[in-house]
Amino acid sequence: MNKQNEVLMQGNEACAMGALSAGMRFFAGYPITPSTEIAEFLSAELPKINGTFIQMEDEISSMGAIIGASLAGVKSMTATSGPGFSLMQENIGFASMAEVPCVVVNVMRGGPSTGMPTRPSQGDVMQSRWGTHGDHPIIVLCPKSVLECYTLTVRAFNLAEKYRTPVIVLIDGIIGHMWENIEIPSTLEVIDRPKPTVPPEWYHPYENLPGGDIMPLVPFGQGYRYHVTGMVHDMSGFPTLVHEEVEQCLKSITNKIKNNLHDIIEIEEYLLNDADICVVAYGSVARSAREAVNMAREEGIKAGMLRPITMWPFPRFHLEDIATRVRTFVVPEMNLGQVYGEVLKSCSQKALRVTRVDGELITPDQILSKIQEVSS
Amino acid sequence: MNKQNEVLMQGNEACAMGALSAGMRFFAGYPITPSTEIAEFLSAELPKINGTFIQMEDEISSMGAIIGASLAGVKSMTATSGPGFSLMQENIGFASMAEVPCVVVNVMRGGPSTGMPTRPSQGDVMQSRWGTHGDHPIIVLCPKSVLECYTLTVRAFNLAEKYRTPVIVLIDGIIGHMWENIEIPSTLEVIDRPKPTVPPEWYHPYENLPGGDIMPLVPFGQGYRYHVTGMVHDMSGFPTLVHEEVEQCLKSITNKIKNNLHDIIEIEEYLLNDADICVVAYGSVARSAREAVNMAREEGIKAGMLRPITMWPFPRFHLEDIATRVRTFVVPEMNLGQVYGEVLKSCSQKALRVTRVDGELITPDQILSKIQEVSS
Amino acid sequence: MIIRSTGAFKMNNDKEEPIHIFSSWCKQCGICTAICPKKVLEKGPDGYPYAARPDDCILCGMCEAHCPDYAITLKAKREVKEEEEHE
Amino acid sequence: MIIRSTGAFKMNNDKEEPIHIFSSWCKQCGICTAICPKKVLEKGPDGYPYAARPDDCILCGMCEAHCPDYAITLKAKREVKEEEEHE
Amino acid sequence: MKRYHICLSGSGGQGLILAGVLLAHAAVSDGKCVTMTSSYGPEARGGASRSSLVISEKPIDYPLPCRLDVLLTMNQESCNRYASHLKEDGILIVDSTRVIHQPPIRHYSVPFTSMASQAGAVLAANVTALGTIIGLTGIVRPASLEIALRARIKEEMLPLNEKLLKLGLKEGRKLKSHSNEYYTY
Amino acid sequence: MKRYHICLSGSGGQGLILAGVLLAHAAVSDGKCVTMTSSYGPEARGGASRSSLVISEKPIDYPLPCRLDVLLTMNQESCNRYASHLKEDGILIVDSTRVIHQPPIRHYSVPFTSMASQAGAVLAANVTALGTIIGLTGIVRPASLEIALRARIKEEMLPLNEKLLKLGLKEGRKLKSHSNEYYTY
Amino acid sequence: MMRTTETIYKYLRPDKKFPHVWCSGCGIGIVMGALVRAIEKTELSKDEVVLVSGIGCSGRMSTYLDFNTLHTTHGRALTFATGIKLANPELTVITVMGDGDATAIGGNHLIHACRRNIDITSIIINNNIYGMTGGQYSPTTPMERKASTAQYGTIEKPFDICKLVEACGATFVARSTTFHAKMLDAMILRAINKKGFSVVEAMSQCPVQYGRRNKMGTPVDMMQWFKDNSVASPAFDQIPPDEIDEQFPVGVLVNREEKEYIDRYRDIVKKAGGEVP
Amino acid sequence: MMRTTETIYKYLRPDKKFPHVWCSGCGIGIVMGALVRAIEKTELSKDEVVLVSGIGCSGRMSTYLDFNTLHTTHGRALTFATGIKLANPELTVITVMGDGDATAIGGNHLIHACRRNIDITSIIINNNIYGMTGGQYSPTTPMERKASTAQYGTIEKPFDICKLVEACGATFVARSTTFHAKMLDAMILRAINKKGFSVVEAMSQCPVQYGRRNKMGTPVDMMQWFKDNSVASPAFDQIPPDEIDEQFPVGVLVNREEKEYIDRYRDIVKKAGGEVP
Ligand SMILES: Cc1ncc(C[n+]2csc(CCOP(=O)(O)OP(=O)(O)O)c2C)c(N)n1
Ligand SMILES: Cc1ncc(C[n+]2csc(CCOP(=O)(O)OP(=O)(O)O)c2C)c(N)n1
Ligand code: SF4
Ligand code: SF4
Ligand code: SF4
Ligand code: SF4
Ligand code: SF4
Ligand code: SF4
Ligand SMILES: [Mg+2]
Ligand SMILES: [Mg+2]
Repeated sequence: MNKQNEVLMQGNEACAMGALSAGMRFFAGYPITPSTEIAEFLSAELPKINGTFIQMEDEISSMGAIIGASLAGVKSMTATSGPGFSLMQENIGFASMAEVPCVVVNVMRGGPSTGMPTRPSQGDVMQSRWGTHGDHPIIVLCPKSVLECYTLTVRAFNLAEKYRTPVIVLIDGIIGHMWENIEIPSTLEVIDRPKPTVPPEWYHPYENLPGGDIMPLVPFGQGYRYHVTGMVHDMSGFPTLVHEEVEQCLKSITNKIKNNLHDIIEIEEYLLNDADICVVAYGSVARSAREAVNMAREEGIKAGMLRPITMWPFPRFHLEDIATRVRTFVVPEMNLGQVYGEVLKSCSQKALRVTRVDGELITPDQILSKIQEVSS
Repeated sequence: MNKQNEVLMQGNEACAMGALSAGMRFFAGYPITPSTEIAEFLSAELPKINGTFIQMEDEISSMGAIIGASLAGVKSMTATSGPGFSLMQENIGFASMAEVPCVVVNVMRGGPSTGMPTRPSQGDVMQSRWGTHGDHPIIVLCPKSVLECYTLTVRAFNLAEKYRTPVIVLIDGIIGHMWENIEIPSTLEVIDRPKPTVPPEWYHPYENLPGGDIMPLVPFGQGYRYHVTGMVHDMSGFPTLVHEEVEQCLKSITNKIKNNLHDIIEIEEYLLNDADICVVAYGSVARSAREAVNMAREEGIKAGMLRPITMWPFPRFHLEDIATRVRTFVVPEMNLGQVYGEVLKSCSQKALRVTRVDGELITPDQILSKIQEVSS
Repeated sequence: MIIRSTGAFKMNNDKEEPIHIFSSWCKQCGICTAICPKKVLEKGPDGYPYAARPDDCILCGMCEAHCPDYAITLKAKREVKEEEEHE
Repeated sequence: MIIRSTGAFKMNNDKEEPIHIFSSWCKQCGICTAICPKKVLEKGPDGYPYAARPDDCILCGMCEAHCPDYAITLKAKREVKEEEEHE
Repeated sequence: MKRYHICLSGSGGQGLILAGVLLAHAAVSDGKCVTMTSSYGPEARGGASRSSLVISEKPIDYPLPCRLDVLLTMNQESCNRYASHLKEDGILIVDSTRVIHQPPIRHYSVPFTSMASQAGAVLAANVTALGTIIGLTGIVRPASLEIALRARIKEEMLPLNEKLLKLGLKEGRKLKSHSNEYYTY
Repeated sequence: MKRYHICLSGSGGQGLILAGVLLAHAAVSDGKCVTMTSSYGPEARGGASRSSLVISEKPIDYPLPCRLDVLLTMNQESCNRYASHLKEDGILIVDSTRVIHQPPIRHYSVPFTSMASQAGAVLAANVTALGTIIGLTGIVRPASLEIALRARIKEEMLPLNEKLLKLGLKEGRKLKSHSNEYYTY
Repeated sequence: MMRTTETIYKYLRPDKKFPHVWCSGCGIGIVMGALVRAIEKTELSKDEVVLVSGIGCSGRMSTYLDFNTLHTTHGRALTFATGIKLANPELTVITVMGDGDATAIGGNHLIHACRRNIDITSIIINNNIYGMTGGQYSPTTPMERKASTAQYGTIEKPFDICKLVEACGATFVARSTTFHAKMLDAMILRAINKKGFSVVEAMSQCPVQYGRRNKMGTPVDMMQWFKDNSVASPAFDQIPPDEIDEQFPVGVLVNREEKEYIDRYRDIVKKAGGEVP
Repeated sequence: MMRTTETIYKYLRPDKKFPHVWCSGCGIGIVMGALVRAIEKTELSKDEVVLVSGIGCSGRMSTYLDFNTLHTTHGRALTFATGIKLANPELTVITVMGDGDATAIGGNHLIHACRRNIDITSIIINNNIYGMTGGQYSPTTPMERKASTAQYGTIEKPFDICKLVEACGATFVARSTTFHAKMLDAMILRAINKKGFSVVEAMSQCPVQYGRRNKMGTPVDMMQWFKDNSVASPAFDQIPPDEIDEQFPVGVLVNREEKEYIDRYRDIVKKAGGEVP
């Protein structure tokens, strides 16, 4: 096996490098274990390419600043962990509502509260979907390797720009702090903010275009003056309480995600064709799960794995499809069963969970024994 | 019908009065529509009984202050709406983790973000469960009337003290701002903080007592000196990373809720005995739903209603039980289908939703037509 | 420009009125009548201000600068004093 | 009290040493040796400080007050000067 | 008694929420069940304002009025907007001081604002209108409304309000007894 | 090559994370797949510190070492704690400067800290130990570790580190060739 | 000569409904007028101006003016503004915040923006109350005043906004009132022209939620109070402290030279070997 | 005579592991010693004292001392403390915060606690860095210093904590350093005894995350720097401004009389007809 172009990199560093490759030129953040390396790396690198790094007074302001920077036309990002992610929720909701592209990295540590700062977890999966008030769209991606820290961060920026929405990269602490060989992809699709095809007089930043296309967001200062608010707004961006406009506003921000599931949802299927038992796992745990599946196969158990790479929107239709074929789902997670709950929605009675919250990665053995248990 | 002891009251006011009856003597808050009447009312009333009202600089500090007050032995509360609720999430997680009783009222308005401040909604149901990072326990109660604003606030304090946990009272804007006749219950159970049976030397604030009893929380200053932290802690309250202690800490905070579902979960069942169709509704919408059920019955459709009064922990077992009997669930909500998702977990394929997000209450007609649709 | 689109307010009024009150926007707050140093403006019977003593107007611009609703326009023929700079 | 429970440190040492270093807690930071106005303390070969010139000690308490790890105890026979008050 | 659906509408500052509370309070004194909701625009003040009541002998589930039994409109906008919400035999009452363009359906037209301002309390036009509503419909007992006034109106404003309530009541009764004459289109 | 499970353990400040990174870097230069995770206590400094590597020809799923092929323990605590994690034929290497109570199983005992401090760079004990590990096991090519050093060590510290790497390497090779003699219990 | 009202109309959004939402006699409209006149004098094009507001009555201003406008979350205007300015330093970034917005929930961002000395102009409309939510006391409500959450009078010592921002490092600080509308233009203009973080406190009447509750009379009475109690800045310093009752200084209170944040960041870019445009 | 170390031992938690987690030579231990000595002099019982800390190396202090202790979320110590003090004014409430804790994420709570003048004593351990998270710059890191997020040197003007809290209304403000350990006791003691909101800035060395990166030598060197650059407060005011380089005043900087918040609240209770105990 030739790995001549491979380099050793830490997950957090790969995430930061991915962001730079995606064209990110504005980072605002506040230090927090175990995400701090991202900020530290970018504080050194961004000035070299005339990008901006700023350490803000807290996470609320970090989130505000990246939204502002994005409105000014610069791809922007912040990185944090649980406590900071909780503080960012109000402004994440703003970005959702005002349809401002940006990327938020949450390197998950043991929660709740201050929890276990130096220990990894996957405890913020549900929060990444529901952390802010009100119904809102969100895209969440979950890397399982250092390479994916890189590639999914690039994808996060692409989806953010394409769908004008905040995108969360949810890295578990193991992956964020892990060092691994990666080959930086030599070609990568990078989506930049499209330009509007209409002149300023005709531009409505929140207009629904025919065919479900999303109106490009024109940076401030380029002649397209408009209003941006976190209030329910009409297609010009102005607050409204007119019923039709309200419905239109609230539904179109979620529909743009719902109508593009095929483009947004990415999954990994492993040995699922003939499987009786489907392990649903993500992030670092998916690595244990693959190993467990292999071990089970060696024992003659027909196990397979589904890995949501896109965590939200949840690949529910894939699951429903698989549910018609497999006997049982096994859902190992480093939390008390968050994705397990989601799996239940597709197959209320046939899922089992494997949970672990002591800050250690679930082992292949743990998953294997559950597989053995259900297969017998 | 004699209603001589009835008085007219607004939902928010009833909530505040309930809090006073429950013995709440400390309120910290920051104004926000549509919850502000609670603060305004209490700012006038608390001084009269030597209770404390303080308007803090924001919602983060309001939440911090009520946790502090509770640790000092005073029943405490804050009230807010979506944007403020988002900001409180980090400290709500702290209260969960440190097992500090307190009550948080969220009078829901249209979201996400600033949304529609003067319009009601039920958009924060999932957030009330998952808004903070990490797995944590939470109890959430949902009143459907002005009377319940009163009684469920009392119950919220009782559950908070009994289970040493933050309890959320989730009021939809319609109920919070509605005026209705209520008869203030002349007797009401009020649970005060129990005293420890052990002397200070033997006191471990986070010890699991035999039989699942919860160690009483002794107010600061009463001779039981101990440590309180948001970090994962041992039974004395000190941070720990010892595997067994970590598991014990994280599981016991959730188990105390999970093992007491019978006590915590309260539901209203309406005409469910022979029902084919079960409407699941809560808050103001449950009132429309009852009317719709009545209308359906008049048409000969066997409809019934389940109302989660305790929203979280979700009455999943009740639902699973009903699922074995009814043909379909209809879930009307003033959001895009949050409780609907929860219902799916118990009955993946047979639920339908009715949603409305324009800031208006779902009408009985809307629900009825869905009932008619599924019954034909 | 809004002024044209509403149609309610013509810039070139024939009648030589130095002070025009755009009553659709006026909220009858009374600030202009109080602030005019020359007592040019008075509250009319309909509650809206009007120029009771137009000839006294020195075109100081105080009424315009203080109307919270931009409902007053001076149609100056003379120079209006430039705003003083404050330190 | 911790001192008793660890057992590593006896308060009434027979040897008349005015300055006791509790080496289990000492992190060898060197602050005490530097701050002693009388150069009583020195870093020993094991890295821990020791009283090289115990007789010079004026019991000023500077070493105690500045040890970040509470690893120094003065076993005073004489009065220690009361802390000055600072304004 | 049947179930009454009532809407009191106008603009912010006209005291329509207070009027709703007073009416609801009186209904409770009468031993009725009542729900009252209110609505206002994004503007804290100035925009449209409305209180909506359901009064019934029996507990009320759905708390909003549907087809209205009684509609009070105290400005033009609310009249234009809500007149069509009336039941077929619903009663529309307009404040003729504020509603210049009278609606094209049967209605009672009373200059509440002028009446109140003549009595020296323009802000009490709401209570005047309440009086008329009660006089016309008898939804609540006048004595109950007086109890409500005493419970919810500042002491110093009470005499004037009571006076205007009476005035409105008288007007209402008069209208009722001559209803065919007084209806305007 | 088979899959190697390695753990470098000791206390914060001994450079065990850096050692892990260097070893991982070298493995990547050798064309291997590698994962390295680290662990430290709540204390930013001072507490236990550990880096754990898996080195393999094939892509690595589960990224943590299970039974260890190689365990380096640079203080007493880590030696006590992890010695039992070794494979049956796993290699245990202890820093005899720091590990006073030698473990009761076959192991190699080398005074890395003294060696490094004699060479004037006590902080480079980690690199000395790496040298010995490589000398003993050949997990990575020595040249690859030199590449790693050059990529990740500050210029001014490079010569000393290179020197100590060689020293450790020599020691390792010596131990290997005489393994039966040098093993201690 | 500036045609005041005609100038303002040029900057009003053609697609918004007027009159604006503010109550009759509210001072916010006067401040908005002053802001527009100041911007007119800068000769900036509308496209070059970004107006960022928080939430509150004051925050509504961003809806009405024809710039690049952003209505943020409550208290966070300066954080969004910081992102905008850093991402595109060519833009002129102005924030409008209420007293609650700027000094209650947003207090931390205010003091840090001052400290960083980033080239943003902040107009704080101080009406001593939370207007939008119905008259709760704010960190600038004077002692013993009534508010909907202080029915027995406030007991919290108010901030002096200008002193606060001065202590935190703002390089230009000025105060004016709605009575001094033309001075307000001048202050805002100078603030915009100042390179660095500048604050203009615009004292403004809220007759509905503050004045009424505190028996301060009509909007005119409240403006008269501003007139009676304001003292031009240099003269103010001559008043013996024990004679200061409710008086307050107006005019430029601080104007110091200090390297601006973005300029300092450019130095970092140079050090790092990046290219500064 | 106070037996310094023996006194400290009396206050250490019997069930915690020592030595504590702080690095060799870290100043936080010295500050903790000073705090204990000050409390010993107050003659308060351990039960009467509540120690509230934030998150950071400094925040770890609450774990070690045998009081009622509370380790809050990052930056929020004062909010919890406010709740405790108001709910039970009999308790002596002391907060310990790091410079980041108190002035970065917690800046807003600090300025509002000052403004309210609530009877809490705040010890801010200023080591000019975020120690716990590995040496990122804080709002008090001096210009041009290195930090893990400022590898080209910081460009943000630092807060002078004492000036900031003075401007916000703290009624007692003092500064000392780990070099002036005994003065630190005295300052903390006076702060505790002061009725009202009091702040003691304890300048402390972080040799590991700040000193090392900035070539400031050993812990001893860093303390020597404190010695060399500190000037007793009254003397400091005599130094001509242009001669001030890195010097800073130590001692009591502000001590003013003002009615305390809880006393004011008691007035409200009386007005409302409630009974004050
Ligand atoms: C997080 C959050 N908390 C509270 C509110 C409610 N709120 C809206 S405006 C406002 C205060 C307004 O006061 P101020 O900033 O002084 O502006 P004004 O209305 O007086 O101009 C408040 C508390 C909110 N929108 N968001
Ligand atoms: C909300 C949140 N953001 C960030 C962190 C991470 N964090 C922990 S301590 C700290 C800063 C510590 O600096 P300081 O307050 O100066 O204390 P020191 O460690 O220097 O004593 C940070 C940023 C956190 N725990 N919570
Ligand atoms: S311009 Fe001056 S004098 Fe003329 S009406 Fe206006 S305020 Fe009066
Ligand atoms: S100042 Fe303007 S709004 Fe007020 S009365 Fe005069 S014209 Fe009308
Ligand atoms: S008491 Fe004073 S003189 Fe004696 S050893 Fe300690 S510092 Fe030196
Ligand atoms: S000051 Fe304390 S920790 Fe430091 S060397 Fe001296 S005794 Fe040891
Ligand atoms: S409430 Fe006050 S601040 Fe708000 S618009 Fe009305 S007068 Fe102005
Ligand atoms: S990192 Fe700094 S502040 Fe933290 S314990 Fe070490 S020396 Fe002290
Ligand atoms: Mg205000
Ligand atoms: Mg610090």
